[in-house]
Amino acid sequence: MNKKMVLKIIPWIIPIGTILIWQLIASNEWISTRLVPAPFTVLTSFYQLVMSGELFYHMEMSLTRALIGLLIGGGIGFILGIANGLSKFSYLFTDTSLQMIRNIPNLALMPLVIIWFGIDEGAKIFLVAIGVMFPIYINTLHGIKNIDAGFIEMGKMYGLKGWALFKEILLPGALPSIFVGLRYALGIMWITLIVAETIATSRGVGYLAMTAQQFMQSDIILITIILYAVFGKVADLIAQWGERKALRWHKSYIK
Amino acid sequence: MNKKMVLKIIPWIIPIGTILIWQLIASNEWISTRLVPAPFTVLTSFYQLVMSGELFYHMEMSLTRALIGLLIGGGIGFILGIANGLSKFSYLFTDTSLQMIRNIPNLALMPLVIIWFGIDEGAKIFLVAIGVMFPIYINTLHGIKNIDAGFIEMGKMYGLKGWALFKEILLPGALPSIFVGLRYALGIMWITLIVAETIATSRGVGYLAMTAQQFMQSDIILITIILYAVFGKVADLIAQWGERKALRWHKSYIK
Amino acid sequence: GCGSSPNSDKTSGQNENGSSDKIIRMGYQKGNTINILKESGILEEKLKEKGYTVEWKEFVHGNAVVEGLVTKNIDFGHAADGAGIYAQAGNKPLVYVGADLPNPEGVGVLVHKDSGLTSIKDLKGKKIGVLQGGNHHYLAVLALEEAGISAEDVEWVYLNDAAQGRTAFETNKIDVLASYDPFLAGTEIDLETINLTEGKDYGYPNRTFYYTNEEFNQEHPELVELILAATDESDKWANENKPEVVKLVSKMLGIDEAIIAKAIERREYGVNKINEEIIAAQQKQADVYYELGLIPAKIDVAEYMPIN
Amino acid sequence: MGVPSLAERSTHQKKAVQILLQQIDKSFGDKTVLKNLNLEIESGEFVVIVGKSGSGKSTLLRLVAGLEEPTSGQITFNDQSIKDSKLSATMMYQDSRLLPWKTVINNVGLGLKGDWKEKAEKTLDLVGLYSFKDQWPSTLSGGQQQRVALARALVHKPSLLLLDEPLSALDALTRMDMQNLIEKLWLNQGFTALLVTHDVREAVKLADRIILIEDGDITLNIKNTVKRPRDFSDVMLAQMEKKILEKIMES
Amino acid sequence: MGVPSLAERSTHQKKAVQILLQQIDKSFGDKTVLKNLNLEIESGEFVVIVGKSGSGKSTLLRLVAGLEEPTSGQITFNDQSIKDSKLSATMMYQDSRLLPWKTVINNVGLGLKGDWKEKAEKTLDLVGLYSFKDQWPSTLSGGQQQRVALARALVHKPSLLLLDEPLSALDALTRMDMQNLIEKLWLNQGFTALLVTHDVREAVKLADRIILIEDGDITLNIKNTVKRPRDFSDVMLAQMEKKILEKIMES
Ligand SMILES: Nc1ncnc2c1ncn2[C@@H]1O[C@H](COP(=O)(O)OP(=O)(O)OP(=O)(O)O)[C@@H](O)[C@H]1O
Ligand SMILES: Nc1ncnc2c1ncn2[C@@H]1O[C@H](COP(=O)(O)OP(=O)(O)OP(=O)(O)O)[C@@H](O)[C@H]1O
Ligand SMILES: [Mg+2]
Ligand SMILES: [Mg+2]
Repeated sequence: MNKKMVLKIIPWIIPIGTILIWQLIASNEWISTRLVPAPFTVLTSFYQLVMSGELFYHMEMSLTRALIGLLIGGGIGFILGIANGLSKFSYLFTDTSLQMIRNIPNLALMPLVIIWFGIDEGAKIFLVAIGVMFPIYINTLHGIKNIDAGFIEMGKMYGLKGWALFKEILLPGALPSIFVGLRYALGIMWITLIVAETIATSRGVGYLAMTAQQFMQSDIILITIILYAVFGKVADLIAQWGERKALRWHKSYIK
Repeated sequence: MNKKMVLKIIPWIIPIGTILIWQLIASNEWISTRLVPAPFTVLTSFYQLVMSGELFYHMEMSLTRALIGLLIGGGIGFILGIANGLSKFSYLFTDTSLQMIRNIPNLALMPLVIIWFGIDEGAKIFLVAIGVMFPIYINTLHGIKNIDAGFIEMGKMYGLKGWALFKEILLPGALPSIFVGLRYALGIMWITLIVAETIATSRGVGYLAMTAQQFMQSDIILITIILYAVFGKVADLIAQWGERKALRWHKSYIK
Repeated sequence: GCGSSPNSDKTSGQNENGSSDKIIRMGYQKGNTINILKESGILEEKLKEKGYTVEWKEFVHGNAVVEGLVTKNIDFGHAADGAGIYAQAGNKPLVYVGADLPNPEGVGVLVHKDSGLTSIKDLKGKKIGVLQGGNHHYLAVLALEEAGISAEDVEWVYLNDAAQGRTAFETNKIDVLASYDPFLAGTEIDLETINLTEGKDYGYPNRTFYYTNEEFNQEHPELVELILAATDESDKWANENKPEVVKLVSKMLGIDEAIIAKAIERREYGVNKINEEIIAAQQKQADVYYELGLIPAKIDVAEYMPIN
Repeated sequence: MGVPSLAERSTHQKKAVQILLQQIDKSFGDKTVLKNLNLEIESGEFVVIVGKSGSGKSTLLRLVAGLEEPTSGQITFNDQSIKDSKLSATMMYQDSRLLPWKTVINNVGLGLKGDWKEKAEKTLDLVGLYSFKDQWPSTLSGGQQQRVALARALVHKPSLLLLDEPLSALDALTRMDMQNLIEKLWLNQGFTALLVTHDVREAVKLADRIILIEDGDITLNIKNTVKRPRDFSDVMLAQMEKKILEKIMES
Repeated sequence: MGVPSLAERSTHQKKAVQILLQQIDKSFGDKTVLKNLNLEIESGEFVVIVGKSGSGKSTLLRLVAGLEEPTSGQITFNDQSIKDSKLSATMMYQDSRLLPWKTVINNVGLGLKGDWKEKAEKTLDLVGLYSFKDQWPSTLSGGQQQRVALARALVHKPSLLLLDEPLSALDALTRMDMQNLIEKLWLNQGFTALLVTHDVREAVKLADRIILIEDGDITLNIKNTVKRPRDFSDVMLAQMEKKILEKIMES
């Protein structure tokens, strides 16, 4: 019981410590609060944002975009990862191109995205999708390629092929690696969204962040930073929970 | 011989096909060449950029920043990954905080970075470092955690501990995963640099890209896109080469 | 109360690197008047006798310049009118020390010639692309207001930069593009457009401003004077040598000379001191920004605009 | 219980398969593993392969399983090529190859359809691991894992069972049990069996025929006609064991 | 060649270690694996542990190796606790645990200092794999891998050698060779040896004492005083084998 408590507390020492030090710095005006507002000021602004419903309004939109982008981009990355892990031809055909696209910054893609997808939701979702696609792709590929060849051979011996082979052996074997990719993709998802939400919108946490930056509202900037951090942690917890469910058999999870 | 040639050609079908289709679109003015210039226009601009030495001037700076950032951020990520892979306490203590920071978009961090690091090289390198840190951290952690416990037990049995255990077993065991992280980090590195190079500078490929975008020099935008793609591919090739060297023993590499 | 001079480590560090080493850090954006000043070499010459050297820092947009000033990473800079308003609304310390001459023709509201839209009155319910809070956004609001259309009766599409606006406009993703030079001139030249605000200024002078950080203004008023004088001098030269300036700016921005020529022809370079008239115009703009919800509170711009 | 003779079984068992290997060569790169190897296995026969480590026993099994292609030569089942004959072969390996993400029962049921669960449970019972059916493989001891793998191979009622040292990780008692079990199942189901083992005693106990592989070729090919069920104390078996061991020692 | 008696060896070998297990209990969660187990192993003795799969043999070895803590009870080496006695013990496992990223020679040299290369080469030669020294482990057959692992365990000249079914993957001939080799090295170097095996024949061939573990406890503990070198044809060994097998069968 006591030990369990301690284990729960330890991860929060750094975040809470940071806030305390920050309050200390602000109270003593070691850095001008005009540049970095005190935690309490931020809290007040946060309260107002929540109460006015504004925060929820922005978050709802961002979450929707994030989720749709994740589904589309993650799906494509997953399928490409599987395909390139299994077919040498597919790998040869697409991997070089994918690795090339992967390195193009979202910002640089913007003009093309507007031409192709316009300035509405399509463009934003496309950016998120392309952002999350790569970590999922790479890790799925890595997972598939690293499955013990003995398992696949054995599976074929027992008549598994096509979908059955995939479902029974390839997918579960690659799953630990795919989850690493997913957790990474969830991070990318939010980062891309802030860029995506600068395109012609007036709703979304990215919009909130960008306008705050443009209008130099440092309290709002900090709120969005914290929001992103919390989003990230929550997404990560969900992914971890899924991981634990899906990888019950894995040595790290057997108790 | 013939088959080898085909294998060399396949990866380039998509990139070259894309360029051909693009030239077709441009020649027929299906999309205004002001928005998307023809490949030939891009080539001409590229030639001028190279000949004037301008391109090299920007690339040199970006490469320097990228490399220093990679060394610092990659180093920290690696050390944290090792520490958190080995010590449960260290993991508990820092992982939550790291996962939180990981999700803060560079763009949102910008005001704080400027306050902390000013507007000179420090700020830019910091952004790159924090960008590359996470893929290396996560994959090192994953690599360390997934080393067969039997190997570690065996190593201890044979008197390996501390540095020796690390060098002989932990590091090589985690290496395949670390390389995945490195390859990913190299991608992130360029993407972060474009953001970093918007801070008070007049040198760097990111600067080139940003000003091109602001002043609608679509040929330069495309050149920078292609530059990023090539950078990415080259970085990836170097990483792959290193991977092949370091993982000669791995089943994927034994011929 | 912006008179107190903070004594943080940061500041003293800056002092060591800055004033005591006798370096002046100038922030500029590509192609604006300080960039011309930089190319002219006038400032360096004037400062040499005083024992100062100049460090030039390029920024991608005006807000970044202001951010550099606020965080005391630069001493002097040049940015648009909106940037000062945001800084003050965000309670960031800053001083307006001078303004450019008015340039009302440098902003406009464009529609495609074949769009059937012929006057501001037609814009009700249309999609208007702007950079949120930019000078052209303000102009569009003023124009709509005069035509009896409220800002809520049109669909604002907030874009990220001029290029995005141009792309969206050219591919008909938006109906109307409010823009500013040289992008306004570029769009006018490249596409078949009508500028619906041509010839009217709606009382908006469209000035850009010279800003310093508080400390620099307090400690070195004579240097501020000197920089403004140098800028004015280079501006005068620019007015007399427009073809040369066109070449120079065109090369700096990588934009066609024809476009730059059009933009430069319709403006006059020169520096004004801050005066009551300038303050009044800026105050009106700040009030409209408050009404539009661009800034969270009413501000008194005079606090940041000392007259001397 | 009357044990049917080989001839009898061959007639009432249509399922079993007859295998013919003709002039098989197999190399990996420069390394020649099998050289001009010829072997005929009768339908329903129990053939045991012995030989030193690295002599190519596993390779031979993998060739028969169709998991590797011979460098040259031909393998036929009931006079058909491997691909044409849709034989149901299963294989057990040195390592258990249990899928760590499936419980024991699901591992056994792999590739089965219909009432797979009952079949899997029944077969698990045969190897004495019914009570472990819902555990993860990684929680079993090495021996237990291998027994699950055996259950998985047997549950398919194969017409050809390939066994690559499947018992080397089992303990003495279970091993004997398993030998008896394999023999019993082979007698009842009448599949053709091809077993690789290092244990010459095991070989003489189970084999209709024992084959010794040395330097990539068959150097010994002895019929074993001792009546089943066989006993280790049988003098003929002891002599046969001695003869094989001597032959191995000799080289 | 004169073989020194146990007593002789005990005197001229100070390196070997005497082990005392007192009232050892070991559980994993709810599962009790070892129950109130007592065992004394003399310095330089060769003790072989047999028992069914899952009976807890590996667990016992891991306890002695200090890789697991007993749930209760005490283990001492030369009357010292495991941690105080800085004994040099090495262990061989069922799986070879060769590091795939090291060549064979580097695997054998793991943890050695100084002239490790010569030592490693010499030991590799003993197991007959000198010519494979620069290959990657994954290119070796299972048996070859296990022989490398044996070389790795022996190169340290341990005072206690723990062997967890190390020979079960070796072929008949190599297995006998290895048994002889282990015996020879044990006689020369005089370490204490604790071997787990499924092969009762192997047990009677090598052991000074054979211990049977059943239901978490020792149910048989027989001295084997047959003179070395021993021959499988020895009647006393055959009788001992039979006795142990019968005891195992009985339960
Ligand atoms: N895929 C492969 N690539 C290269 N060499 C191989 C391959 N498979 C086997 N070999 C080599 O072929 C030889 C025979 O291997 P095989 O596994 O058939 O031996 P084995 O008789 O089964 O040995 P063991 O009794 O140890 O299992 C060995 O020398 C091995 O190194
Ligand atoms: N880490 C562990 N957690 C839970 N149960 C374990 C663990 N290690 C062993 N066991 C259980 O303890 C029992 C004894 O295992 P052990 O590996 O010692 O058996 P063994 O006699 O070596 O068997 P084998 O001959 O098959 O190797 C088994 O039932 C096994 O499931
Ligand atoms: Mg084999
Ligand atoms: Mg065991």
